[in-house]
Amino acid sequence: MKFAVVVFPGSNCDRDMYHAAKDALGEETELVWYQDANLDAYDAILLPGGFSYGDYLRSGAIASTSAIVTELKKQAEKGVPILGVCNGFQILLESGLLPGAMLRNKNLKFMCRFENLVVENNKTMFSSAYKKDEVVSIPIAHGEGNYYCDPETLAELKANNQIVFTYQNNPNGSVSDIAGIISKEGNVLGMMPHPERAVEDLLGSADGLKLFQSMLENWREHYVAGA
Amino acid sequence: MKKVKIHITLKEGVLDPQGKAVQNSLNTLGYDGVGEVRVGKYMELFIEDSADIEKQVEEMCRKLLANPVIENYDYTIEEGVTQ
Amino acid sequence: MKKVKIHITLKEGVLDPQGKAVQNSLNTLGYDGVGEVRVGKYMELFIEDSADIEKQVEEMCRKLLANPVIENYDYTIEEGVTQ
Amino acid sequence: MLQAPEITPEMVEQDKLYKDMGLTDKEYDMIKDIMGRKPNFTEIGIFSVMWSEHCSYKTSKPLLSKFPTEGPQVIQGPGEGAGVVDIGDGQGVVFKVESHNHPSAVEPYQGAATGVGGIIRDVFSMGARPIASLNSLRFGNLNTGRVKYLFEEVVHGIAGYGNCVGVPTVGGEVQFDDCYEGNPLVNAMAVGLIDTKDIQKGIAAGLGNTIMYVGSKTGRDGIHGATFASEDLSEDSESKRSNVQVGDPFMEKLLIEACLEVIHSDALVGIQDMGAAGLTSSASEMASKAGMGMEMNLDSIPQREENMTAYEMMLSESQERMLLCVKKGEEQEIVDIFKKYGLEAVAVGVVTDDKMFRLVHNDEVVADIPVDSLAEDAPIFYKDSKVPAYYTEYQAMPDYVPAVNDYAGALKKLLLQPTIASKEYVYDQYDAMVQANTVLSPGSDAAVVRIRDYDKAIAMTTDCNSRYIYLDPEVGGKIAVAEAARNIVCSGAKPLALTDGLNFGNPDKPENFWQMEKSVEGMSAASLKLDTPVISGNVSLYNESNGQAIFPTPIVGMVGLHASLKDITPSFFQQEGDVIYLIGD
Ligand SMILES: Nc1ncnc2c1ncn2[C@@H]1O[C@H](COP(=O)(O)OP(=O)(O)O)[C@@H](O)[C@H]1O
Repeated sequence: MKFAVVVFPGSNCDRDMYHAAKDALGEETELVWYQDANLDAYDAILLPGGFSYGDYLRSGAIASTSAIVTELKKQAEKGVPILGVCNGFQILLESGLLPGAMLRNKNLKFMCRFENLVVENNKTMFSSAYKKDEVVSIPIAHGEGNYYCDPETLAELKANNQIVFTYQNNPNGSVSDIAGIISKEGNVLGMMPHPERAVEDLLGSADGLKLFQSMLENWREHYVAGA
Repeated sequence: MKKVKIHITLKEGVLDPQGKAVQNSLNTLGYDGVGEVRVGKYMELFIEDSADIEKQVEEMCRKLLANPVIENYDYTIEEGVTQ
Repeated sequence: MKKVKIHITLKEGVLDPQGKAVQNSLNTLGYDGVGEVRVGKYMELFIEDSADIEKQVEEMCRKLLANPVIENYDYTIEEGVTQ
Repeated sequence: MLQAPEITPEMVEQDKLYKDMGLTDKEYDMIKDIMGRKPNFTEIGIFSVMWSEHCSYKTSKPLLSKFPTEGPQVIQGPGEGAGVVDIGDGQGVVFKVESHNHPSAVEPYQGAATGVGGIIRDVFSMGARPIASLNSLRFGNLNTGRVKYLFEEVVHGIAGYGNCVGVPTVGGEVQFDDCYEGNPLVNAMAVGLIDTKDIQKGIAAGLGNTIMYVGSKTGRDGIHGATFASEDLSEDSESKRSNVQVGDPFMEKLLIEACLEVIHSDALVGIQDMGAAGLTSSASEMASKAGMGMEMNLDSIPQREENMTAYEMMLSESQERMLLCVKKGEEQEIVDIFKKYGLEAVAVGVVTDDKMFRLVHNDEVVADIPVDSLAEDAPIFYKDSKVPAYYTEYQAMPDYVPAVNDYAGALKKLLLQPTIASKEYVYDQYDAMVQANTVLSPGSDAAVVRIRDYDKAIAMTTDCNSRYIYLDPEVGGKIAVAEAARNIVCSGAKPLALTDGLNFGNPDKPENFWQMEKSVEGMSAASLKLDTPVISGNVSLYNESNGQAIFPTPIVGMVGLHASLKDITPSFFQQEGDVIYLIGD
């Protein structure tokens, strides 16, 4: 399986994401500079965390106006799996690939720590290696992770089972404890916690690895004959 | 050259943690009369005059400067003097 | 009840990385006419009317809302309707 | 606005304008001798910053020479942007500490943020990827609004900058004491990893080579002397202006990535960041180190504001700027690398062989100074030293042994002290995990960051108990080094070397100078004994408010090496039933 990690000016978890896919999962992975706007050659696209454009104006806002977003939309329509983590999630929201918006954490502070997440939906291509309601430990590191959407959108997210991860102890004020949501079509996942930081026991948790494994297994089932 | 003044505010119904924090601080400082506080953004931009300047500004707000999911915007276009 | 509108802007000479990023982004989007952009804050606060309201607002700005070392502020006090 | 040239060299002399820039009559005379004429306003400004304590260490040099700086593990000792120690496999660890006390007292968020930015630039300008940062903070007691504000905003500023540039903030310390109320201390340390073959130097070598400028444009940031130039500004316009330096971590992040790419280009000869005294210090030091001269055309300097004078450009402390020396004819290669990151590299000067530092502005030579006199000829002062009365008095006192009856109560009381209490409030705001190498985050004795692809890790810590140092600077200095080493050892690593941040009061007071002298002696003795040479450091003097000096606060930043990942030991209990030992007495 071939992964692309899209690097924006100011991305800073790009290498972490690269190592998670390449070393921990063991699949082919490339860093793709945001101006090299063709993503046809990849089986999955990873949008890493960080501070694209310094998080100026609103997190992810300026990145969402770059040409590669048009390309992302094209790939999303084709059904290519797209994972946005932290700033990557914010870019997905700002570009309209996922519904809702991010507000500042309710205590107005940046927070970095391990959090327990609950797997609400394990029937997605990103979460099938988890058990339903499994509690996993994955770190957060954000200042604007307070997910907001209006009540109609929330009802829709719930009705369609689009909420994939929730916080066990909501740290930032997110609506309905939301930590990660998926698109209606099921191939675009955005989440604030960093699974790529939780792929080795040495660093405190390997619970995030299953997310990458889910992607790999689902890709094999769909695309590799006889797998 | 025109000077555009843009106000971006959170929509009603969207929680404003920053406004809440400012309100609390002001109350703590003894300004008991202060009620609701809302914090938004204020931008000034200098832009060359053109026939469709209003349309341009409107577009910029919609495409980039404000996020319609959570924010409202309004603007005024004035005669600008470069600083 | 009065409604106070406060504008907080960076002083002249102070680097505004945010304004610079917004300007670049607008230029990249094709709005070539956009020159300098400065980003500041805009606050609305509701406050009970009193004889020294102006003095109070002035004080709040100086003590808390703006950082006088790098920011300027100005405000208007209007008749307020609670939302 | 009054242009610098309107202030004649005669006025500089007669009105003693150099005094407001911090130069003494004697120094002015020395400069006149060096120049063989009266220096003009721009020239005297350049001397004033290069001969300041910050750039020349004129007061602290005699003390710094006491530090042991050598050892088989030392690849680069004091003198370059940061020191380097060997960690095997052709790799080195680069580190240094830097203070930003005075800027943080004025504007705590930006002061702290730009402190972090500056020390990170010191590390990547050596060619190293910054892999961790730490900090050491001192504030007054948390019972006034001002102190709380300073504390919150400093932490917020460190987080704001460090999180954005993607360098994990993995450790530090915070101490609260009344002596810091008017003069908080903000020291930041950055640690980088380098393949030793890639180590860069800040030199401008090769006759005819091109000097290039990259990064943020130059504004009037940090020019306090600029009060001259703006004397005739009306009060109103004055209050609308500010010279406070603001950091742009996004720009810094682009610079990190671009510079780490540029160091692999054969076109690059030397690179240095523009720290304190910006263009002046980077340019003159690069030329002087190479035994060359330099001519710069100030019209080409990217400027953020209009009508900047030569004086203002040369003294500006605008952040996120780098100066490069590039092989003549190969400039385009450098331009292209920066362009990818949206940055512009601009040619601003050439290397000459006459050892002069020559500046041209609007087709006129505005400064022409023997370059070595700036970088090397600053006078050295041997200050008077005197044992303070308090010390003699305390030494004569019998030891005080507190009587504790209620152990649980006493413990709780201790834990309530902000200095001792958990610092989670602080480090929760720092991204300690970005780069995905942090094995031990803040909360353990030393932070541990593994070296990817190798079975090894490095440990780091900052320490200094300034109360001990106040009570007995020599013993306190030893304790600071020993505490740092213990933290490293407890994490399972072998201490390698240290960096120091010497924060003291006014050295013109003999009692203060004595504190400096003694603590440096104590630190030197301990680092010699523990084989942890001093490979870099920083000096911040005049930390006083209302004539009252802070406690002497020489901060120790130490780095150690884990020979294997298996050696890493956290400082918390692991399992129920494990046995607890108490070692030592
Ligand atoms: N300013 C700070 N930044 C980051 N981490 C900090 C800071 N202050 C304290 N810490 C972390 O909190 C923990 C406890 O610090 P401290 O109370 O100084 O402990 P000790 O005295 O055992 O070194 C350490 O892991 C330290 O790195």
